[in-house]
Amino acid sequence: MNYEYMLGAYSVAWVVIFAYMFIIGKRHDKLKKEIEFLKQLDQ
Amino acid sequence: MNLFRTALFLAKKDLYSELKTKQILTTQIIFAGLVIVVFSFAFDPANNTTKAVIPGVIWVIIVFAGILGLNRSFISEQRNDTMQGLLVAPMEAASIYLGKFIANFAMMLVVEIVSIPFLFLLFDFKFLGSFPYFILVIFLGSFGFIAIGTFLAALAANSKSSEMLLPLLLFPITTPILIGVVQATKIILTNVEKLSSAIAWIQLVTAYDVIFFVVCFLLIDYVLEV
Amino acid sequence: MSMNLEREKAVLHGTQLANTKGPNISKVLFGATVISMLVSLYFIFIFAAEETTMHAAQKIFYFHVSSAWLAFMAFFVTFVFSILFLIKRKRIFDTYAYVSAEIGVVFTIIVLTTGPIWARSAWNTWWVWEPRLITTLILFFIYIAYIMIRQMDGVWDKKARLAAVFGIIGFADVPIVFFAIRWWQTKFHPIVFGDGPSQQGGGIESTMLAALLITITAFTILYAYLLQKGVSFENMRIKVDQYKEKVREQLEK
Amino acid sequence: MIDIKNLTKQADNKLILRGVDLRVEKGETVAILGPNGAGKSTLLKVLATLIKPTSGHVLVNGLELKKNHIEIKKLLGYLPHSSLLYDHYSPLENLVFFGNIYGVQEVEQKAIKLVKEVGLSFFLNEPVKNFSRGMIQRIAIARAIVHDPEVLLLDEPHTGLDQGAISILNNVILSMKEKGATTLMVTHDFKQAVEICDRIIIVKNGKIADDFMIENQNLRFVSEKYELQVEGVS
Repeated sequence: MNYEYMLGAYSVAWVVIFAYMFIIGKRHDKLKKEIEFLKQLDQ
Repeated sequence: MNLFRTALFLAKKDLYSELKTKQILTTQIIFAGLVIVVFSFAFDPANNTTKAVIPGVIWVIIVFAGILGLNRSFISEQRNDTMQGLLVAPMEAASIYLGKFIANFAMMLVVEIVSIPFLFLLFDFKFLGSFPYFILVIFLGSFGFIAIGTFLAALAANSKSSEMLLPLLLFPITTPILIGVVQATKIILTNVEKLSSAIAWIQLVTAYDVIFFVVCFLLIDYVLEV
Repeated sequence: MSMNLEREKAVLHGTQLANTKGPNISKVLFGATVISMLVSLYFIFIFAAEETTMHAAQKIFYFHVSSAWLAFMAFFVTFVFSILFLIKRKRIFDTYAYVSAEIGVVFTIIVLTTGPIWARSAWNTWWVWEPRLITTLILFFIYIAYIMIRQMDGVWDKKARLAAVFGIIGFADVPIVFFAIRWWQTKFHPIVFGDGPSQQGGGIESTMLAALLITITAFTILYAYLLQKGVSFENMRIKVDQYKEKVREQLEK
Repeated sequence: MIDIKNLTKQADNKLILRGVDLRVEKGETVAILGPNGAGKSTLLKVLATLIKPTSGHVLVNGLELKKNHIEIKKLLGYLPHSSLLYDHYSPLENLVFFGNIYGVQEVEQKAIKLVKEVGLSFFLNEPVKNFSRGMIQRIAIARAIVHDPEVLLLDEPHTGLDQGAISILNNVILSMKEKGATTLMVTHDFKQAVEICDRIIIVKNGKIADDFMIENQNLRFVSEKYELQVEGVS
C-alpha cells in the first residue's frame, strides 16, 4: 500500500516546519536575553 | 538624447581604458581557451557524438567569460571612488547603466568572435547550419545576458564579496535565456530542418531581452541611488 | 521623519521594549493554525477518498500542493512589499518583504523534498525534469540569492533597497522561467508521465478537493501566523538595536 | 545660493545630522570646521547629491535638490578625499572625459589650460597612477572645476599637500571666487580656512554650533571660538 512514501513525505514536511519554528524560537530567546540584559543595565 | 550621449562617452571611456590595459579582454579570452581545452579532455573531440555538446560548450564559454567581465565593470569604478565622480555628474543613472552595458556587450562580442571559431577549429566542427541565424542567436543571447548581468553587477558591487554574489544572482535569473539560446543554437547547428522551432526560441529570447532591458532601465535608479 | 524619531524614543522609554498588542494576535493566529491543521489532517487522512492507483502515497499531494501555494503566495507578498518599499520607503514594508521571503524559502524546501518522494512513488524516479518542479528549484535559488543580499554588510536602507529591486526582478522572472522550461520539455521530450491529480482537470474527486482546499486554508493561516511572528520579532530587534545605539550615545557623551 | 532647511540624516540607527539650517549667499566662501564624526562630510555629501537626506529641504539656486538633480549637478564641483580620477588615464584624458560628461564646449583646450593652471603641463600625457599625492590632488581640483561650477564643495582639500601645492590650490579657489563661485570647504586646517574663507561654520554633533564672519585673517579669534564650542563643553 506504499505507506512508507506518505509517512516519509509528511515527516519531512513537519520536520521542516518545526525546525523553522524552532529557529524562530531560538532567535526570540536570544533577543529576550538581550532585552533582559539591557533592562538590568537601565536600572 | 543627453542620455545616449553621456552613455556613449562612458562606454568609450571603458573601452579605451580596456584598450590601454587589455586586462579584462585578455583574461576573458584566455579563460575561454582554457574552457575549450578542458572540454576537449572531458569530451573526446575525435568522437562524433561530441558534436552534440558543441552548442552547450559555446554558451558555457560565453556565460563564464562574461561573468569575468561583468564582475570587473563596476568594481573597477571603486578605485579612487570614480563611481562617485559619475554619480555627481549631471546624468541619469540609466545613462551609467547604458554606458556600462555598451562597453560590456562590445567586449563580450570580441570574446565571442575570437573564441567560437577557435572552438569550431579545435573540435573540427563542420558548420552546416544557417550562418545568419547562428549570428542572430549569439547576438540576442549575449544581449540579454549582458543586459541583466550589467544590472546585477551594479547591484552586487555594493557587497564586499561581489565576485561570489554575482553568479548566484545572475544564473537563476538568466535560466530562460540559457535554455532558449542553447536549444536554438542546437537546432541551428545540427538540425536545420526544424528551423521554425528555433525561431520560436529566438522569439522567446527576444521577448525576454526586451522585458528585462526595460525593467532594468526602470529599476537602475534605485540600484545606483546613494 | 523627525516626528517619527521622537516617537520611537518615547516608546523606548515608556514601555521598555515590550510589545503589548502583538502577543494577542499571535496567540489567536497560533490557535487558529493548530485547529485548522488538525482539521486538515482529519480531512486528508480520514475524510478524503483514497486514490485507487497510488493509494496512500497520493496523500502527499495535499501537503505538496499547499506548500507550493504558500511559497508562491509568500514570494508574491515579497514582490508586492518590495514595490511598496521602493515607493514609500517605510521600513515596515521591507520587514514584511524579508520575513515573507524567508517563509517562502522554508516552504519551497518542503515542496522540493516532498516532490521527489511523490515522484519516487508515482514514477519510480527521484527527480523528474518537469516544468513545475524545475521552476520551483529556480525559484528556490532566486530567493536564496535574495536572502544573501540581505546578509550583505552596510546600512539597512541600502540593503533593503537592493533586496527590493532583486525581489521585483526575481518575481518577474518566474513566469518566464516556467514558460521556457515547459516549452523546452514539451518540444523535446513528450510528456511520458501523466500529469498527476495536481492538474486542475476533472480527475479530482470532490472529497479530495475538499481536503485540498481545507489544507490550503490551513497553510494560509499558518503563513499568516509565521509572518506576524516574524515581523513582530524583526520590529523588536530593530527597537533593541535603536535602544542600544541610544545607550551607546549616552555613554559617549 | 544654497538654502538648507531642517536637514536630518539617519544611517541605521545613528543620527548623523540633526536638523541643520544653513543659508549661504552667492559668492561666499565658507569653511566648515568641527571635530571628527560631527557630520561635516555628510553635510557636504548631501549637498553633492551623494547622500539622500532623511528629511529636510535643500535648495540650490532656488531649485529643489530632489526634483532637479540634473540641473543642480551641473552647478556643483565636488572634490572629496579620493581623487575621482582614472588611474591609467593621463590628466588630459581624465579632464576630457569628465568635461564631456558635463557637456563642456571645446573641452580639449579647456583641459590643457586647467592642467597648465595647476602647474602640471609637463605631465599632461603621463598616466595618473605614477603621480604623487600632491600632483593627484592638483589634477583632482582641476577635475572638479572643469565645467566652471558655481558651487565648489571641497572635502579637506589641503590634507597631505606641500606648501607649493597648497598655494596653487588656494589660488585656484580664489580665482573661482573672483568669478563669483560659492565655495564650501570642510577642513581641519584653520590656517588655510582663515586665509581663504570669509565665513566659518562650526558643526558639532550633527548641528551647527556656531556661525560667524571673519575679517583680517584673524586666526586666534577662530581658534578661541572653536575651543569654546568643541573643547570647552567636553
